Amino acid sequence: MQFQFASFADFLTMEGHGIYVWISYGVTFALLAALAAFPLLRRRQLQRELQRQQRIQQRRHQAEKERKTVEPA
Amino acid sequence: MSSAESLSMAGRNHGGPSLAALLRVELLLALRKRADIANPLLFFVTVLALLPLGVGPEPDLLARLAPGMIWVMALLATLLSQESLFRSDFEDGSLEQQALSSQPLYFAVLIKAAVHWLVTGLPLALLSPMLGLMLNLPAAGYFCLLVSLLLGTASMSLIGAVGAALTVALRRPGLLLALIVMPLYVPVLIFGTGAVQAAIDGYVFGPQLAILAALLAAAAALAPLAAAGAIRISLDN
Amino acid sequence: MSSAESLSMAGRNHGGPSLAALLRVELLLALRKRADIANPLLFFVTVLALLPLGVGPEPDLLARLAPGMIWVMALLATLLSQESLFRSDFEDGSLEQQALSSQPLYFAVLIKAAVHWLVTGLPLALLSPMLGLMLNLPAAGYFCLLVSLLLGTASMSLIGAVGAALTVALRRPGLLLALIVMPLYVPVLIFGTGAVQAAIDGYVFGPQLAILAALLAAAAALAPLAAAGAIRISLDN
Amino acid sequence: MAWQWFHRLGSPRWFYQKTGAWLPWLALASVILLTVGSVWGLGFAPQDAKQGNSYRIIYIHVPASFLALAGYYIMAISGAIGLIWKMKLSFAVMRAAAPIGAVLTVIALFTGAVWGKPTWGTYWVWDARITSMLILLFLYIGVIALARAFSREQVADKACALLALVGTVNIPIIYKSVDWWFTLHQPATIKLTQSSSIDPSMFYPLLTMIIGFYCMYAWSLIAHTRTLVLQREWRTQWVQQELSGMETQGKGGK
Amino acid sequence: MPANSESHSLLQVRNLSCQRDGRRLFAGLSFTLPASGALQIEGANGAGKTTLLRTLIGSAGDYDGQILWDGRPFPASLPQFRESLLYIGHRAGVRGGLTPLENLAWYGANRSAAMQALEQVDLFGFEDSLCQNLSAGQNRRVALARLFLPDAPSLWILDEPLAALDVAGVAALQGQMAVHLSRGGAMVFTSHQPVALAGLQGIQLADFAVDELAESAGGEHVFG
Amino acid sequence: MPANSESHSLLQVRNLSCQRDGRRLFAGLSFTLPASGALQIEGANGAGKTTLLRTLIGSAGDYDGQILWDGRPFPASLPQFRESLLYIGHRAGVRGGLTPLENLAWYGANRSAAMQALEQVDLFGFEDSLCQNLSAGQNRRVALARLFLPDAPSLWILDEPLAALDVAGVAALQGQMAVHLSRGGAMVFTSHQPVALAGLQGIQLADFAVDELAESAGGEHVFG
Ligand code: HEM
Ligand SMILES: Nc1ncnc2c1ncn2[C@@H]1O[C@H](COP(=O)(O)OP(=O)(O)OP(=O)(O)O)[C@@H](O)[C@H]1O
Ligand SMILES: Nc1ncnc2c1ncn2[C@@H]1O[C@H](COP(=O)(O)OP(=O)(O)OP(=O)(O)O)[C@@H](O)[C@H]1O
Ligand SMILES: [Mg+2]
Ligand SMILES: [Mg+2]
Repeated sequence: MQFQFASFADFLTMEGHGIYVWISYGVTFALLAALAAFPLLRRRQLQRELQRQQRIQQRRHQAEKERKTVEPA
Repeated sequence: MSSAESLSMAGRNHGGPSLAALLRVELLLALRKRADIANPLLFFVTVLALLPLGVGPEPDLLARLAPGMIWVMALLATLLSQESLFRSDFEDGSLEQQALSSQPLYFAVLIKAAVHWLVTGLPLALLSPMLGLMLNLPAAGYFCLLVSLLLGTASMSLIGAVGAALTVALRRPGLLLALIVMPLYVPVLIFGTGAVQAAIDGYVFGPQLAILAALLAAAAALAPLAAAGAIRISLDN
Repeated sequence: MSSAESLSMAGRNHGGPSLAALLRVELLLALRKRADIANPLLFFVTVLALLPLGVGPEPDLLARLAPGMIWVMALLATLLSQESLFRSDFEDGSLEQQALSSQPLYFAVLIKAAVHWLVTGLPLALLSPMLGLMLNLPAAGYFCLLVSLLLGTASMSLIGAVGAALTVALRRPGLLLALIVMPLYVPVLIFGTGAVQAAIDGYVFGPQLAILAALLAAAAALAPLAAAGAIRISLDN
Repeated sequence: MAWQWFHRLGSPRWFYQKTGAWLPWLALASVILLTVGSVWGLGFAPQDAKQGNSYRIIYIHVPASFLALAGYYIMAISGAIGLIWKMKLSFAVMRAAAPIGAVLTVIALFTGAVWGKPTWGTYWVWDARITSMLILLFLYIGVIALARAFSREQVADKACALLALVGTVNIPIIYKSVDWWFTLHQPATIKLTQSSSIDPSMFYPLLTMIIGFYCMYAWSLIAHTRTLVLQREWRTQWVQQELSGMETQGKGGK
Repeated sequence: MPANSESHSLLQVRNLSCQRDGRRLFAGLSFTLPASGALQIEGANGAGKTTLLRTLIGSAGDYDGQILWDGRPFPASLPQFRESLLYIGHRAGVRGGLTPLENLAWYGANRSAAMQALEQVDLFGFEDSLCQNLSAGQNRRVALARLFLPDAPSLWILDEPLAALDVAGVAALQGQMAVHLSRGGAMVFTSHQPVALAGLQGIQLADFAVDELAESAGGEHVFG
Repeated sequence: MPANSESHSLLQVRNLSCQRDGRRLFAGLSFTLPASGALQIEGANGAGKTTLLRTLIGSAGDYDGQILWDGRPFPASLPQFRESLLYIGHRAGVRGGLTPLENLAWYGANRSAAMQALEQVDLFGFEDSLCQNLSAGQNRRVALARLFLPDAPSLWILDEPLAALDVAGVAALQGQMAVHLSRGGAMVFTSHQPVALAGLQGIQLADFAVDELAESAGGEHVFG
């Protein structure tokens, strides 16, 4: 097993086919990276959503309590 | 009044409609909404009439395109007319009543798809030779075009019912139904155009028509099942 | 929350929405229903992929069809996505509220059509070169295809709004909208494909594009007027 | 006893806590395998006699194509399990499999198209296999679009599972018909390289990449399922602890 | 405050008759609505209440007779009329894709006013849920929240505002109606439930019903 | 007539809790409905009445707890249950493209029975108009006419049957409800208006409301 290209420049051009090969690899790994990043980003988003929901719930709870205190009066 | 009379002979299960009543009602509604019948047909004709405007009027080119374009447009007309298959029933609650009745939904779906085919696919197929004429279809293709469309539109009505059932609960299904269903139409389209092309080229087209018939049989057995399941899913909303 | 905040800065006419609020709401709704944006696009791609299955895969044939088919399918995608343009507003009564407000309906329609173009026509046009590639469109046609579609889809969004307004009160408009509107699309289609064909054949295509632009200007001036009238008619039901 | 195990498997919480430990290992394996395979394939595998260096695209094209197909069956089977045994986790797996499969299909299509330019002189031909791959993409997109159209997750789950199942019935038919369609209209002028005749020196890097892609797929599927579990169970105490626990860690880091 | 109700009359209806598909629902209806006046249209199902209200707002054109706003007849006065109109019909004008807060903002309310109005219709805590995920009554409440906004228009036309509301909701709405009247506003509404409101006048549509057979025997309406 | 109501219980609900989008609306609801029993579900807007009814008919699957029909649990007993069920929801199951008579025929009624039922809901003269051309209340009446058919099923589940009805309509419906009970039928319904019915029991959904904050602090719901 040995490196198939004479130079690094050769490796990049691949006798004119470099552009196709590199674009393929580039796009593939970019898409795979996006797949990998998605769960992490989503997790952060979920955290923010949880905080928002907790705020809403607290408000609802508060409103409920106010209603209960107003009613007897 | 006489229609109401005849509807009621089917049975007295007040929990839901009987099968015979179902069929009569579907036909009645379809006939009452005659515009709904005409629309897919007119769409089919209009789009095919637009075609030469788009690709140019050369007769040879049109002749080569004719089977494929007629088939694709028949497919689109069938597909787009199915959006409303269950919609008004869903919105007025009668789909739910049907699901609650003791009749299996399977038959209800089968009847709906059959009536849809009667008022859409059948006229489409019958109209297709005329469009073949307009698009310069070679003489050898007419018979096969007609038969393949008769079989194919029936399969498509059945397959489309699954998509219609899946999207019925959505507020604005838009083109979603088309998206879901179009890939499933591919085999029908391929064997349909294949048969017509074979007929034009002078080959036997019996096998392709047989395959279309087999597809239809399979669709008639399975699609109503899937659609009934989809309706139950959609109703739990 | 911030969206609600920003919506409200526009004015305090409680009888109906202000124009700026209208635009923001339309955009907000469009973005919230992102699926609705993707659907016409996906429909466009899917139908164009079915086409070779119908007419056969020969590259030369497809190349000749490409401009016309891309245009016809863009037309269909625009058209079919417009069925819902006013529908949900009509059903929940907010269209009526808009008609009752002191803002002229003209602008409401203009805004709706503009947002529709932004989320449908614009992406369609931007995607068209890729489909040109798949259908073997000659290299000379790409630029003109893109520009003509940008102009043409905008006109079609405006013209289609009239049809959508006319059919909004119908329970099951089905393909009626398509029937009403398609003939009105014909000039746009003719000049659009004409321009692309001219570009492919190496002729000047500037004049056709200029005509498309003129059609767009006329549509922007007149179509909202007609649509506003149609809405008032539909509401009196 | 067996059923107990089965049901525990269906518990999202059990899944979440169990798989947390697997993720780093899968990630490590896929990074190593993909790096080694890529370097090997790009730089060290011998040049193809007929296609020159453009053939090196094979090392991503073939694994992506395999997984794109396999992914559909994974999606459909987990959907079926969800429908039959009413297993929540199974639906989550199905929903996670859809975008992953779609991305892999896009990769297969894209690399194939780019590969087509130097070998066939065109980016796209309506070849049977390519066309059926495109239809597979549409099937995936249909499932994703349907899922997004529903506002209620439970309904979306069942609807998507049903659609995926219907699609599975159709996939073989679609493949057969597309094959048949191509051969009818014109003889196959373009032949894909026979994989059976591939040289070992080209085959081993390919194998490495295939295994790497499988690891990557497993990692993605698990990770996506985990976020879906969090999203769906966020009302439960353990998820809220999980989420806020992460947050305090994040704050501590700053 | 209206010393002379004739001169301060906001809405005047003279000898109105409405049709549906050529069938006359009622005829000879006349009334005058002064500022601070409240009018309840009563009638059985199908009597034509909804049709009447939609005629009053200028959305149904199939009528005979005269409608005047501020002394000027329809349709010339429609634009001014609509400036001071707030109409809520069977279809409430609530967009399912927006939250209650956004819905009110769409009607031009600013955030704090909208929040207060939502609180008054007991939707506090739901202001950020999409309306399509609310119950039938909650959706109705979102529409009615417009009545609680600070600078609501002066004429309210409401079609069955109490429908789908629970007991507390009915009470809150009646309270707000009283407030509106006390501010000098006016209203016309329909309801099958009794409404407790001081100074409320009623119109029985049944009193203006048309006897179709008698009519077609008499020649009056033959060319209508 | 039911000597021992426990043994004759048609519908039993044990410890039921219903969810919407994962939010629990109520919990711990239990009741028994004997033959000849009538149960009114009460609660504010958004309390979960509609959700409860749709759970009872087996259309909403997102619940915990047990529902038994004739002593056998759901979902095994659903088919038998549905044989004796008559459900009318917010969406009434009236097809706009059919006439009232045809609508009833669709539900299996013969012509004379349907005519009689339509007469009882005061739709005489409208039996051959398309339902889409009827008013809101008239459409509701078409749906309710099913209750007046001679061999109506034994369990009625009605979601706000009184909504949109005028006073006479409400009275007629209450009369028919009493008749149904006297025949040994049972019913569950919701209504925001008071219903006059002998032997009517009520359930306040508010009594079973769930305190969300308290719940997410306690761990009970972890595996739900
Ligand atoms: C958009 C274009 C393309 C698509 C969608 C595509 C799709 C596929 C698929 C689905 C497979 C897996 C087949 C299987 O599992 O049996 C595959 C394998 C393969 N493709 Fe492509 N391909 C494309 C273009 C190309 C091109 C241009 C070449 C090279 C000239 C190529 C060479 C190969 C090879 C060598 C294999 C492995 C063969 C085997 O294992 O059976 N592909 N491709
Ligand atoms: N489609 C939906 N999606 C999500 N949540 C919903 C949906 N419909 C209702 N909800 C929620 O469920 C709760 C109960 O709704 P339900 O319709 O059962 O109330 P209800 O008691 O029938 O009220 P009403 O008296 O207004 O009819 C409401 O708080 C609402 O927010
Ligand atoms: N879309 C329509 N087309 C034709 N006729 C209609 C239409 N809508 C209603 N009608 C008829 O007009 C009459 C009055 O209807 P309208 O809706 O005004 O009644 P309403 O008094 O509001 O009744 P409800 O109390 O039931 O709401 C009805 O008898 C009905 O038959
Ligand atoms: Mg009314
Ligand atoms: Mg309710």
